[in-house]
Amino acid sequence: MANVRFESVTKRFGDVAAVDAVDLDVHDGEFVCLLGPSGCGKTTTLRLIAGLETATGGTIRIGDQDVTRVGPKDRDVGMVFQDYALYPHMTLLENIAYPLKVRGAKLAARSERTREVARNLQIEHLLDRMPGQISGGQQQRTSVARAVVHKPRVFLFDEPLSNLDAKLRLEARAFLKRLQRELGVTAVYVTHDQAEAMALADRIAVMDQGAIVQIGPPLEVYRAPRTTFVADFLGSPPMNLIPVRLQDGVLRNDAFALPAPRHLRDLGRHEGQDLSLGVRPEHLELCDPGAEHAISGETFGLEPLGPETLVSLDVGGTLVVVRVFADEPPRLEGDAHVRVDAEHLHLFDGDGVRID
Amino acid sequence: MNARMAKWFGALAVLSFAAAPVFAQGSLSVICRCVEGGVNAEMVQWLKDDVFPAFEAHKAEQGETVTLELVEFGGSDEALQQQYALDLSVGTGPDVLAFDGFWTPDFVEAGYIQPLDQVAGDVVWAWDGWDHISEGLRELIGFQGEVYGLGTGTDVRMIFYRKDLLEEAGLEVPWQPESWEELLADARQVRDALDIAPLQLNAGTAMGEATTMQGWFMALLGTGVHMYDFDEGVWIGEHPGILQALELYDTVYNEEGLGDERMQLVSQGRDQSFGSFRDGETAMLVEGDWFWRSVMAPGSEWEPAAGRDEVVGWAKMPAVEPGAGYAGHDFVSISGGTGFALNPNTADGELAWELLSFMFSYDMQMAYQEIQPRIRIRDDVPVTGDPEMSRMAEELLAVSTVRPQLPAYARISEAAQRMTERVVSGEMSPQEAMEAYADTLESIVGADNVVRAD
Amino acid sequence: MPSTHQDSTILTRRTGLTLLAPTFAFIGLFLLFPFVWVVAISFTDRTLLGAAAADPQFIGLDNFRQLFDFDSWMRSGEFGRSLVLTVYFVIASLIGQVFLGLGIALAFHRRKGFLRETIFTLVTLAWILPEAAIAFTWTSFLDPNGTLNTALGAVGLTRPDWLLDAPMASIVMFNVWRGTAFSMLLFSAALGNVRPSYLETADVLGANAWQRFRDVLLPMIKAQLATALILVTLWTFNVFTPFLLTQGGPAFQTDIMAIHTYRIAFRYFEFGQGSAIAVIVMLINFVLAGVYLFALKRGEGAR
Amino acid sequence: MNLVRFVLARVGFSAFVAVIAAAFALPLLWLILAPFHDQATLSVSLPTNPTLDNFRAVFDNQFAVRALFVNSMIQAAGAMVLTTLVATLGAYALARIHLPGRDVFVYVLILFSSVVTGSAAMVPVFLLIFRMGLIDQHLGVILVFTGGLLPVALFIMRDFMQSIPRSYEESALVNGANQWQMLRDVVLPMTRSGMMVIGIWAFVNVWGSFLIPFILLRSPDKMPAATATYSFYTEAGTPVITLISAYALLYVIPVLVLYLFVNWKYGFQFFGGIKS
Repeated sequence: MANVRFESVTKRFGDVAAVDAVDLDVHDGEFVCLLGPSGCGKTTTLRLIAGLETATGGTIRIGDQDVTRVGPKDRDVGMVFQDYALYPHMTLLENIAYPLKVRGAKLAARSERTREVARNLQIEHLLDRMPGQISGGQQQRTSVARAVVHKPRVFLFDEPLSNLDAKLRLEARAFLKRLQRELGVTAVYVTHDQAEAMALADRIAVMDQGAIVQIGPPLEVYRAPRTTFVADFLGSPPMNLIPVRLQDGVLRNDAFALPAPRHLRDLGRHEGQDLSLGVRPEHLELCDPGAEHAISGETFGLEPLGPETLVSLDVGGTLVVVRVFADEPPRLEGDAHVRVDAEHLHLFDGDGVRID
Repeated sequence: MNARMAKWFGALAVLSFAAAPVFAQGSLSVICRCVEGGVNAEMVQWLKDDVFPAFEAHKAEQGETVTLELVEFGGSDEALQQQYALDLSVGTGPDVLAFDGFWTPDFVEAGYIQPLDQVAGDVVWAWDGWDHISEGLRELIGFQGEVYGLGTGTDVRMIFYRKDLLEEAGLEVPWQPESWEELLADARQVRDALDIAPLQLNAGTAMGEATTMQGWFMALLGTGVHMYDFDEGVWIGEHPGILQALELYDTVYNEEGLGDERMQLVSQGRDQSFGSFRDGETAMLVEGDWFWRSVMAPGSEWEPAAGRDEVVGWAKMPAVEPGAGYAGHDFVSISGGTGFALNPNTADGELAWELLSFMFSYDMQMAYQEIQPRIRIRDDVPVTGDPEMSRMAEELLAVSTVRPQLPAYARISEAAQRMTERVVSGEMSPQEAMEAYADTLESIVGADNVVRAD
Repeated sequence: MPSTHQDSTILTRRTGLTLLAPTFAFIGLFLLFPFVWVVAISFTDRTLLGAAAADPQFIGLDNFRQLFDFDSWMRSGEFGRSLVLTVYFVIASLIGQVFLGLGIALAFHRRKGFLRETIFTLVTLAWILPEAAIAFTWTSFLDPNGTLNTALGAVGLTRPDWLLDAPMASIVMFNVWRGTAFSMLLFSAALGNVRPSYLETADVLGANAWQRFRDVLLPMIKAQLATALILVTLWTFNVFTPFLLTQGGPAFQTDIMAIHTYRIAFRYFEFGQGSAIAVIVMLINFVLAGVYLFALKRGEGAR
Repeated sequence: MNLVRFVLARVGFSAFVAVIAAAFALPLLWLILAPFHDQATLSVSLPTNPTLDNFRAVFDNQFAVRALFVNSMIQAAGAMVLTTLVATLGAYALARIHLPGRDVFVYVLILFSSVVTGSAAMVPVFLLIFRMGLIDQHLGVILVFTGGLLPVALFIMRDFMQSIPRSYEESALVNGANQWQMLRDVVLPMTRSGMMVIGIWAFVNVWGSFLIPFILLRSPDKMPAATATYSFYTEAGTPVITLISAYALLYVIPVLVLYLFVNWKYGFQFFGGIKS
């Protein structure tokens, strides 16, 4: 086991910086998810750790070793690829044992270790099959088996669940989580699925345009997103972001006026500015028209999801989603009204940066 | 003796062999376009069964060991010529080369081959065989008075005809037309009587030199003209004779349907003309004696079903009219010849000459004659076993002439073939075809070396 | 996204160059050297035989000037005529091969089984069987009493003497027969990569077969179409096999460029002139390949 | 209405298939029948009294037999192995490392090769092989063929290479393989079907070729089958049909066998359909 450390690492493709001066510290035994939309640099970051890309600048360390210029084969990492990359001409046994083989392990030792890992992953009965003869879920496990078989210092996952259907994905997610806890390995996991990241990670690093926008434990990032980008990316449905203007301590908009939350110390500096008001759908509550600080909007749509219903309202041209926890969807027509506690309000400045 | 010892002894043997005095042994290689059981198989038989053992024995009597090797070449003539050129240009190749006479000038000018006496020394002229080779035939493989090799034999050309068909059409057999007029009239008679295109006079580029020799020359010489003016040293580009010869083609193939142009134009046409003659669809075919002795030889693929000797006769090719032929002859023919040349890069020129002259000794030539009777260059070697062949030699060699042995000949020959093709296919009139021919000649040898009818 | 990883570390530059070393060695020795020689020799009167073999002279552009001698170059057997014939031959073969290849690939798109195997095998065999054997069987096929005419006669059509009356059609037919396999395999592979959902979408939208081809399949195989056009053009320009059927005749009606060059280089042994032709043919091919690629790039830009 | 269209489509398809099958099979008829005739002609007919004499006569020609079963085999197999090997390695490198102008590079090579394999380059090729001391050796022939076939082989092979997802190789590297292990264990096995296509293509090209062996070889016991067919010609350069047809049939059999084997084992097909 080892930690992974990025010091101002940059990777350029031509004029484009896919990873731009990133600092990152993955602790020993920690599970870190790199989360972001496609093209944000998360996969490149992962490949930089694997050694599949060479950094244009900065230093990468695994454990005590500076691996910036070290080739992938000498980094002693394990990686699960998005398409699994199981060699179609080898049996599962040969596939899983391959890392041992190239490290010169004897056949008997190889076979024993492979069986052990396969047993652990419940694919032992498939070892004589070819990759084309097994299901997607089994392929995924085989791929994981191959990544762990030689006990690498770091695990890397490149969207390993994206090729599975929804049900399998949940299963595999739970499985991965358990596996990681059991093995206690350092893991870096790339995904664009925020739920996956929330579920698995010890810490989430949200990336945008080659930079890490925010890194922290899942709930911390969820609760206090540093930017509108993070706010928008985490949570499903995402945080509502409504344009407002701060005037005399009041947040104004064509549709409503709310008193600015008092606990934000830096608010004074933003007097008279256009801001974004953020509120998560679960923190909005349907209320009577007359309620204090109620926000009114026209009902736009209802999405009953079983235990909850998503209600969307058109508030002065902005769509606001409300999560209503009730078995029975509310009956709504025409105008509806919602209220929110001040403590659950987030404010972001003109650049989308959180105001604390 | 175990295997290892055998190896040692083998090595020792090789060493002692290599250390032996040079005069006591030698090796020579001969190449020909011949393959055992394939093309020119008779030549292989002759060389391997007669010449090589006899020569080796002959040298053994003198206390010398000579190893002879035959390189059997399986490709086409052009390919062999090209391989020689490549080999000789870098100074290698077999010692004795089967050689076509008309290649000589080009090879000499390129500096690839040298006269016999330069390769082997004056010993060449001490050979008694020269007495039996006529002045004209000595230069079968020669150029500008120098001799580069010896010809295995020569040939003559004539009209072969089907006795049965001619008789059926009411012509008298044996048949011998005395002029073109008569030839055409008789052909018309056969055409009308049997409803076939009776006459084939080779044309076109598809059959290559066969067109020049069996077709173009046979027509052209009948008008009294040659391709080359030997007195002035110029090529004849335009001439009434050329026009007349082209008009003969035009008459035969286009105007009167006396010949089937297909056989002259398509790539396997010569085969078809053989087949057509065999099957009685062609009555008169201008070919060389080779057609008689080899193509239609009894038992071969192209022999008419009723038997060659039963239904095939031959007639001399007439001039336009008696006395109008080349050199004032009544009839015309042309002769070529292949033979063997010495490779100047040989390690032992004298030995190579010894082998060459041995091949052309009376005994060896007689041995060859038994395998394949034909017209040999030695006047003391008769055409045995085939009276018709003897008669051809006797009657036609007298009126026969040879091709110009000049460097540009091969290309000009091709231009002549092309000229006939243009007329036969109807692409050009005889006049246009002749003009185009003269243009080509000029581009090959330069305008100064071509006569045109201003 | 992987496409942006041009400088991937899969292969280090060093390993890459090591892998390429044999390729470079072969290219340098057996392609570049002869090529440069050919270009150089096209400016001389080099022959294999005769005086010019012993002492070739630099003659500048004379070889080229002679080829483009506009007084005589359109005569049968001359360079200009050969060029015209070659253009016919290439265009007709190209249309034949590419269309037939595409047709077969389309007909068997997403079909499997015995029928497909049989057709693909037959077409491929026509491509790979040695030409020395093929030439004879085709001569027989085209014979006035050959299989083709027998078949035509059976359905009541005329029975032409192919090699005499329609030699160009004959060699085009032959070349299409011989070369269709390449286009067929190419398009078949390309079509195999088209996701079924695209076609299904078109079906749902009610497209007919032609629209489906034009709007869905064609855009997806455009790059392969360009490849086929370039390679088939190039190969057809240089194909020599028809020689075995017609030797360029009758009356030079099939004197296409490769046969023409062969005659000059082999029958006449005029290497200077033969090289000049080779250089011109290469320039033509170069321009054609450029045009195709340019058209392809533009087509992509417009998309 | 739909049924009519369906039936028409079926009929159209069947007619198309029948015509294609006939067009591609009929020309081969002579090749199959003629060798068994006692008196072969260019026309096609069932032999009335089938005979194997022609084959017997062909086998009597030692030169031709050796040419076919030894020399052609050595040269074709040699060039096949060498071309496939060099092209596979080269194409892989071209597909995976970034060389400026590599696409144009391959096209230019193909243009070169079309000039060089033509007759005009005969002399330089001869001189080159002569200087290398390889005249009259199988190796010389194999080398020259490899050089000539390489560009197109590279071109086709590159397509196969590009069709392999990079993740296979990347996973090999991450798994600890060095570049050569990756090549041996992952890349080569995965491009096997491509190598087969290139291999067959190279084999048949050499198998059928006349010119190059012809200018580079001298001894009759090294000449390949394409040159040996000329030994079944008469002195005048006309073919002896009976023997030629028998030899031609023998001549195509190895190619046929090779193709059927590879097609059955790996499938004879291109990958993504080579893009420019």
